[in-house]
Amino acid sequence: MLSFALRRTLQALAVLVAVSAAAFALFYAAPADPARAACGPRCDNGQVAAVRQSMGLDQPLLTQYTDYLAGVVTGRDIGDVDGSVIHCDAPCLGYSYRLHQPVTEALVDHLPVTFSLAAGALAVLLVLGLGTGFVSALRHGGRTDRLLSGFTLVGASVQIYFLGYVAQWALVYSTGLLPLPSYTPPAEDLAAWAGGMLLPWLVLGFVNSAVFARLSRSQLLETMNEEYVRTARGKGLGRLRAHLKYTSRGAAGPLVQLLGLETGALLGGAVITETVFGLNGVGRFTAEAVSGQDLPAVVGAVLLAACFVVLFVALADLVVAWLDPRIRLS
Amino acid sequence: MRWTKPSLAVVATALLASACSAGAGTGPATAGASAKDTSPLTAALGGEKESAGPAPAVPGARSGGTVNVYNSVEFRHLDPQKVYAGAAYNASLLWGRQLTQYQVVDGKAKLVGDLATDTGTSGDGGRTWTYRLKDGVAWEDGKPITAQDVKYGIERTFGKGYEVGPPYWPQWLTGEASYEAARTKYAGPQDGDLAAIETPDERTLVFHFPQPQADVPYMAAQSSSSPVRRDKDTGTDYDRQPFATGPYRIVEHVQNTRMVLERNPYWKAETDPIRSQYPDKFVFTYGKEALNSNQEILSGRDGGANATTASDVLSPELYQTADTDPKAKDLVVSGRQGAFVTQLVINNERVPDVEVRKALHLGYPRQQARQVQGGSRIGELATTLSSPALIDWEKYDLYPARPEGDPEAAKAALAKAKQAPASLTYGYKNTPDGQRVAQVLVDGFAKSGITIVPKPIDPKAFLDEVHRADSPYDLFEETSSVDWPTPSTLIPFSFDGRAGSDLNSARYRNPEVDKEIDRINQIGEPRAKAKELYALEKTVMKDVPVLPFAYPTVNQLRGSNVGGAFVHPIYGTVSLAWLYLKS
Amino acid sequence: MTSTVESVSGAVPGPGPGLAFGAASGLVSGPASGLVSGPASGLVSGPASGLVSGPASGLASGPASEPVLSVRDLTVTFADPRGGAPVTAVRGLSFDLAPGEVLGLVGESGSGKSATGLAVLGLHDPRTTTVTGSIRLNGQELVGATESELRPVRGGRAALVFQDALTSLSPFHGVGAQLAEMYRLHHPGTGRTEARRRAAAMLDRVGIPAARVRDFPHQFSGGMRQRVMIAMALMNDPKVLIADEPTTALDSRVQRQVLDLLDELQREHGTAVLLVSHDLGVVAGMTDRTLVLRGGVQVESAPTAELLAAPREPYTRALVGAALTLESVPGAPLPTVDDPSPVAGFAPRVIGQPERWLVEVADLTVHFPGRRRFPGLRAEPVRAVEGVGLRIAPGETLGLVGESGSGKSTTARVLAGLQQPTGGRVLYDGQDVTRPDRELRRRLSREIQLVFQDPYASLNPRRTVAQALDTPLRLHTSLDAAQRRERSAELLEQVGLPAAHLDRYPHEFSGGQRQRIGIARALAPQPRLIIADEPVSALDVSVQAQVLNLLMELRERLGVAFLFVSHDLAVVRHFCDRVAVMHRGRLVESTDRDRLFSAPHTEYTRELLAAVHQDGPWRGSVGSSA
Amino acid sequence: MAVVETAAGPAPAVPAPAAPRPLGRLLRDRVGAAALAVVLLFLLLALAAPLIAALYGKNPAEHYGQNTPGLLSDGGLPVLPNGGISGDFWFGLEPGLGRDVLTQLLYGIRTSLLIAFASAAVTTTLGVLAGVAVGYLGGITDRLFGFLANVLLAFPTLLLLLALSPVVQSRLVDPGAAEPEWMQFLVLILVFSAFGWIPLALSLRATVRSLRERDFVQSARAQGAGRFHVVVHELLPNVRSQLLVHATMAVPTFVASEAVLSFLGVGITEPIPDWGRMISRGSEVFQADPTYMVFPGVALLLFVLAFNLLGDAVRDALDPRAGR
Repeated sequence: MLSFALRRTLQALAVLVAVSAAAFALFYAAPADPARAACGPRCDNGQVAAVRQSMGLDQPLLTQYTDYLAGVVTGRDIGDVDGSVIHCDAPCLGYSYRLHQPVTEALVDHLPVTFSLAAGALAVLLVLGLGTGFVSALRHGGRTDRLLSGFTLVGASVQIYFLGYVAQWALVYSTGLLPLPSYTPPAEDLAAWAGGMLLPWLVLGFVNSAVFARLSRSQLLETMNEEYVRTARGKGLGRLRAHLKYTSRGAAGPLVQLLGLETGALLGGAVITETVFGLNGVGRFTAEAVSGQDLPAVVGAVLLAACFVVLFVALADLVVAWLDPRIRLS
Repeated sequence: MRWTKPSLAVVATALLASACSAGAGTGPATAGASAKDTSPLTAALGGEKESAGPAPAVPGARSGGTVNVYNSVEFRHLDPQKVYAGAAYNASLLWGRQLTQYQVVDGKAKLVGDLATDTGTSGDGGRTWTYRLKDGVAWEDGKPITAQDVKYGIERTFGKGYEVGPPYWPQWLTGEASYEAARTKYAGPQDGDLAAIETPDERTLVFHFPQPQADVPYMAAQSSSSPVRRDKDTGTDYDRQPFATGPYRIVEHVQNTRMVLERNPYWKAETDPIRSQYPDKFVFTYGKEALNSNQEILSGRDGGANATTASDVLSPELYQTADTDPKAKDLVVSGRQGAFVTQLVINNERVPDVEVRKALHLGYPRQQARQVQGGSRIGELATTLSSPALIDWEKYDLYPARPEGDPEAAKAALAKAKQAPASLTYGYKNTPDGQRVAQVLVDGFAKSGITIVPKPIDPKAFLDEVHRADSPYDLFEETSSVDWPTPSTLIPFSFDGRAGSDLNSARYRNPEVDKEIDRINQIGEPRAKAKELYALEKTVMKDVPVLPFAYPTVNQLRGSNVGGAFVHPIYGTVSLAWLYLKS
Repeated sequence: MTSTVESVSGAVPGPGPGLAFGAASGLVSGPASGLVSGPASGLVSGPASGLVSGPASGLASGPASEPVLSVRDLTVTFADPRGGAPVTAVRGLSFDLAPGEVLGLVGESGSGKSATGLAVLGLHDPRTTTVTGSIRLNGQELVGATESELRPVRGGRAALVFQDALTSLSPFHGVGAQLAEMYRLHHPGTGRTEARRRAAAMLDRVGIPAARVRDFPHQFSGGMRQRVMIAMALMNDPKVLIADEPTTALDSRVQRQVLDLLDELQREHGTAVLLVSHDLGVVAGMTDRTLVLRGGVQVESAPTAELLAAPREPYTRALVGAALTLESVPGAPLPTVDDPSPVAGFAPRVIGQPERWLVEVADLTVHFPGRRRFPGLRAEPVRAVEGVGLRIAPGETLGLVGESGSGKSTTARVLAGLQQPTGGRVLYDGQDVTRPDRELRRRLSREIQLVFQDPYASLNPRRTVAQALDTPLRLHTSLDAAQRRERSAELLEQVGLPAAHLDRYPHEFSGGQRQRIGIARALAPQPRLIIADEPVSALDVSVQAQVLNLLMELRERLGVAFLFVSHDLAVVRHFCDRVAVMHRGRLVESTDRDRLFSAPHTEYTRELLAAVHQDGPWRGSVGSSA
Repeated sequence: MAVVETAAGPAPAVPAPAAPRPLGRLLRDRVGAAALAVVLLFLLLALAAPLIAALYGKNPAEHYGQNTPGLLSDGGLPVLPNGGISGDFWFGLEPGLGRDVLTQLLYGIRTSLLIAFASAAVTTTLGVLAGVAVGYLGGITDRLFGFLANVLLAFPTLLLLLALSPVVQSRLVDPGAAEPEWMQFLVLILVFSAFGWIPLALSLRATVRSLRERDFVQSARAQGAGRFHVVVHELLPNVRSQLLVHATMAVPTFVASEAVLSFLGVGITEPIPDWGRMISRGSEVFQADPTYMVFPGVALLLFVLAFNLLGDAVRDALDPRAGR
């Protein structure tokens, strides 16, 4: 297990480094000149060159990249447009010349919204996804299964923005059943936080639960045919108890992996949901950065999102390994 | 107009902000505000009496409470010498003071002395301007504001990194035509003392200009003319938290997220003829989608009743509600967006035939173009180059055209042309709104026998593209504004044949006009100069170099508990410094 | 699987990337059982535990006593999930099981023997399966019983032992816990500690030390796992034990031990056992009475000894005759169901010392890279084959025998050119084949052909027989398309299939027919050596006989040499001229068939033979065929 | 394992009872047949769009609302209720430009399908090439590919699509230069293809990896068959159904992705009719004119749902063990 954990961690680190390099190369290949964008409208070529120098953009790409990586680990000083030097603490993901703020700082400001959204959506997703999956699998082939499968398929097919607007209109504006979607820090007012996030949670959770429900159903169905489940039933365990104790355990692996992936992806920001409900999370921050061609912010946000994915996928793998004595004890 | 930036890549002119967010104006709509044919600006400059505090009381106002200010994006700059956008000018009145400022009573603006005792006295035919600071004006730590502080602030405008602000002080004080040239003479505070401004004592500033300058009182009202105390100048950080002189001070600022203002105890009402200090606090919340904050304000839930926006306008999604629901209608605050004018610019080099330009003018489906963007609420159709917001402005219409376009008249004009172009290229910002307007123009001009080839342009590259000397577009839309409410920064910059295409985007060349500009620039008296410039404007418009489209309107929302809300006639957003809470 | 592109997984159909990470780990399959060697002693330690109950009366057969299990007119029908016609697995089956009796249920695949076992406990999926007739356990009717009625029966009065303990035990729970659960389910109110104690005692009884109670199934060897399975089944002292192929997956020595244990416990507890098996050898040693099933119908039922000695029905006779023993005449044609008493024999085989060996293997070593336990540490290689030397004369048949994991298949793969050896010399017709040039490679791929164990895996399901046979012809002959097809038809007829079947797909054939096609494919380029890796192990006894007959016939007709890899000593004895025995990657013994079976040199070979011999005349095998 | 038992598995007598062909099975599945019908209907509508438009007498380009007074209000909203649905405009009018919604929807199918089918074709091809090659070659290629896939899949898909579209576009077209319509399609197809092939490649890699060890492949290799033969004749036929299922499932994914990008403003531009852009516009006027968003929203839902159902049905028909 220890060796597995170690190898998995090293692998995750390697992926992260490669992701950072890819992101760096990809976005600095964009035609927009960050120096010109940062310098403002009235800069002549000389000034742009000066800005480019102060931003370090005149360095070879490789040097820029290694500086960047070093900054992530140790923090670094970055030249702003006007030549002043800003210290960017580790983990430094660069400096946004558009926002005049270290990217890390800007991202951290937006994280609470995204965390809240992800946490609630995951809860909805788990309850809904596992619930329908389990019931579907138990009632496999029957009317309930068909009904639930249809429900899930609609979830898998509906566009989140369409559902989001329709739900917002129906539940908030027309009837006032739910409060306006908004973010209040939970420390300030827990009820307002939960109320404001409820609709985004439900919508995002429902749409993403579809994949989860389908996977849990097929996993459970597959595991139900395992011989050890038959053995358990042969022991005299009831159907439900046998499935709860044995089937679910056997089906857990891929579900945990999917959950890890979903968690990582959601923490990277749900662009559409945040846009539809006007939540100022990491997703919207990134979308704005993309449209504002704020390259350092784009790279930082993409890296953060990738980090979450890699981290949680690796974590999920470790959990799966730990859950399985065949790996845990090897 | 969002306040992202005054985005014209222009050296001197006009705030010429191209509508950053969405073409001419997803903005504003007059919603009933009838077109006024005269300027709302009180022409006279205020004297010493008008410049004395306190500000005229807002009827019904009471003290206390917290006003919430929502906005989807944050002000781009807070450093007073970097601020260069109407909305930021307007909001910064809360914490910043300048030499002069506009006092607004009943929607009419009058320029009065702010830190200074009056709007300035000139001598030497406009080459010398003198200001005296009032007694009792102080920083947020109680120390008095000195002439040296004001001078230091103006010196900063020469510095590296301050290109984003207006270029006028450096140009005027050095007598150089370009900002770059001005900076070769003096490059900011680190170059030592700026000789062109004298500070004989702690209260007096004397500006010396190589050429006569008529517009100094207006420039003195710009944020660039705010004092900065040398020991509080934190460089880049000053852009985040400037040191306050106004009725409020910034106590907390999380970038792009939140900013909290509290009363500044050292601000004295009796020194300030412009601002009031009713609410206890202002809390700015950034990042919320405009539609959502608007909904919140309309519903009055979650603090929406005490809220307004800094510059987010009424979302198109809510037009219907605002029209049909009387309660909602009551919460809409509308007004002209400062001195902005939206025009369809013609590249006169590429379309040299005045008859073709006239045909375009006559065939222009203005009404459809406005309809597709929200109808009359986004602004009234324009006939002039200058905005009604300018001093002594009067309406004129040289070639009356039908708002929906007049294909017959256009065809007739086209027939007179020496050679009608096969097709015209229309460059537009590749946004949903831009795409739709392009469709309207293609469709509308086709009826007049004019083929429009629409070419989408990446929004970020739009201005660079259309202002490039060899730009391949015959037509494009531009929304721009003069820098202050006189015509001084209009014709002399944008229609001077000697100026580059970044300024003179219509590529208009008329030696007669150039000569007139040189003559008028020597006039040191503001109103006389304005009169001459209006006459010159009509000369220019005879050649139809651009097609005026609209004077854009701003519609913003205020919460039901917010009183004193109006759209600032000069800055074009809801004026925060006049707000109070009803209960 | 569409959803919006809101999450990574939502955007893309197919397995998400999470699974990709999982794939990288690749650890999920436990260690292959490898060489199974349970503690050979201490199992038969007498009635040590206090669990012994009931009369250890030995053979309590005879219909005189009240049957504990009584099955009447049992019919089991499966619905086809695709909506096709339902399949009747068992039809009108009736039998009784007396207390303490051991009844063998014997049949080939598809005979319905397993379905019968499952029906007793009502474990079929009620939605797809219809069970009619009557099953009475101690007088209680089980057909149509409700779940709550069945629950005390399952694991309480009747218990099951399945074939594969690895998949039948939950990999996620410790063996002690699984046993304890079995006890607590049927003794409500028992404390955890008490149940654990009983579980430990039971495990101790089947020879698993108490220290291993907390271990998980994958940490045990195959034989040990089967012991756990048996211990669990006996936890509640059931009246009836249903053992479904309990030893099929085990190597013969281990199989022997497990059967002994089962036998012993059965006597101890006096449990009635329904032993389901395809293997007459197993049934012969264990059972009092045997019931032969074919196609879901009872063929014959008689006391075991009687049935083996004098089968009444032709099918039974063929079955018994086809099953090879260590006493059958080597090289003789085998009786089959179609031809229960073959007459024509084969010519006696004479293989002299050749001028040049067809194959000469010396000091062959194959190592596989092992799994690294820690990043950076050197991995210990798996030594699959270690210093093996073999020789095959032209036309000779060499048998390669060993338990699973002995390296016999790896050795064969080296000869087939599918595996690069780590070291050693492999000569084919005097030429070194480990570094073949183009010419030699072509020659090897023509002259050496393969026949595989699993007839289902060895034919591409998406290619017709004609296409399968065409490939070697196209590669190694200069025939044109029409000629190739003609030749394919000949080949098919040569292996006893009508030429009309050329355009059929593999799934349209039975296992034995597919194996024939596989043989035809191997014959296509007219090879000099055929490497047959367990070619008959996956086949039912009667089919096995047919295929062996075919192979013997072809060998005689074509004079081709064979390397015959098998775990089945009886088959090897019947088919091979010489035999080489492998154990843990090393060659233990290599000699003439007769010498090996009459006078084995090494201890290991003797052990192997002993495991077979204990079955009396009935054959056994040295390893599992898996 | 149950050697003897598995050998018996389906052990069909010869000839096997004629199992219905996949298409037959698909049609017998009521839901699958319905889904297929809906998909075919959409295809038909897309193909026949000009014909239908001609019969109906409207086209997707004309600004009816702007050119005919009385249809739209000053603010551009349809004057008639329900988005201006009338005998002339069956699905109403587009707010603002006043185009006909029905023909916009019809032509929008063409946009969606063109991009989706092209992307599915490209990703399937790439996925097959990469997956089969990597799976068959194994070794270092395989490890490299695994690593590459992990890296690529760690990226947030939507953000990447968002950020990548402008980059790709600017690489292909100078800013400001005229962009031909086909270029927009090409950009989207390229962006989708850049990453869309990975999941298929991964799943094929796994399949091929297991197929590679199967005896029939070993047999072909031992008989001297070259890599080409093994890949084309032995491996590819065995992944055919996997491919078909993937392609069926990929189409709705790309339809949805295309709509999302258009919704976020980086997709297909005016005047090419596009559902995502319609929904985006619909969300702007949703409070005032909900009808306009409902049509493309529901159409897209139906379309994607039908394709997903079809994908499920195809999988079930090809491999009855999976899924249900």
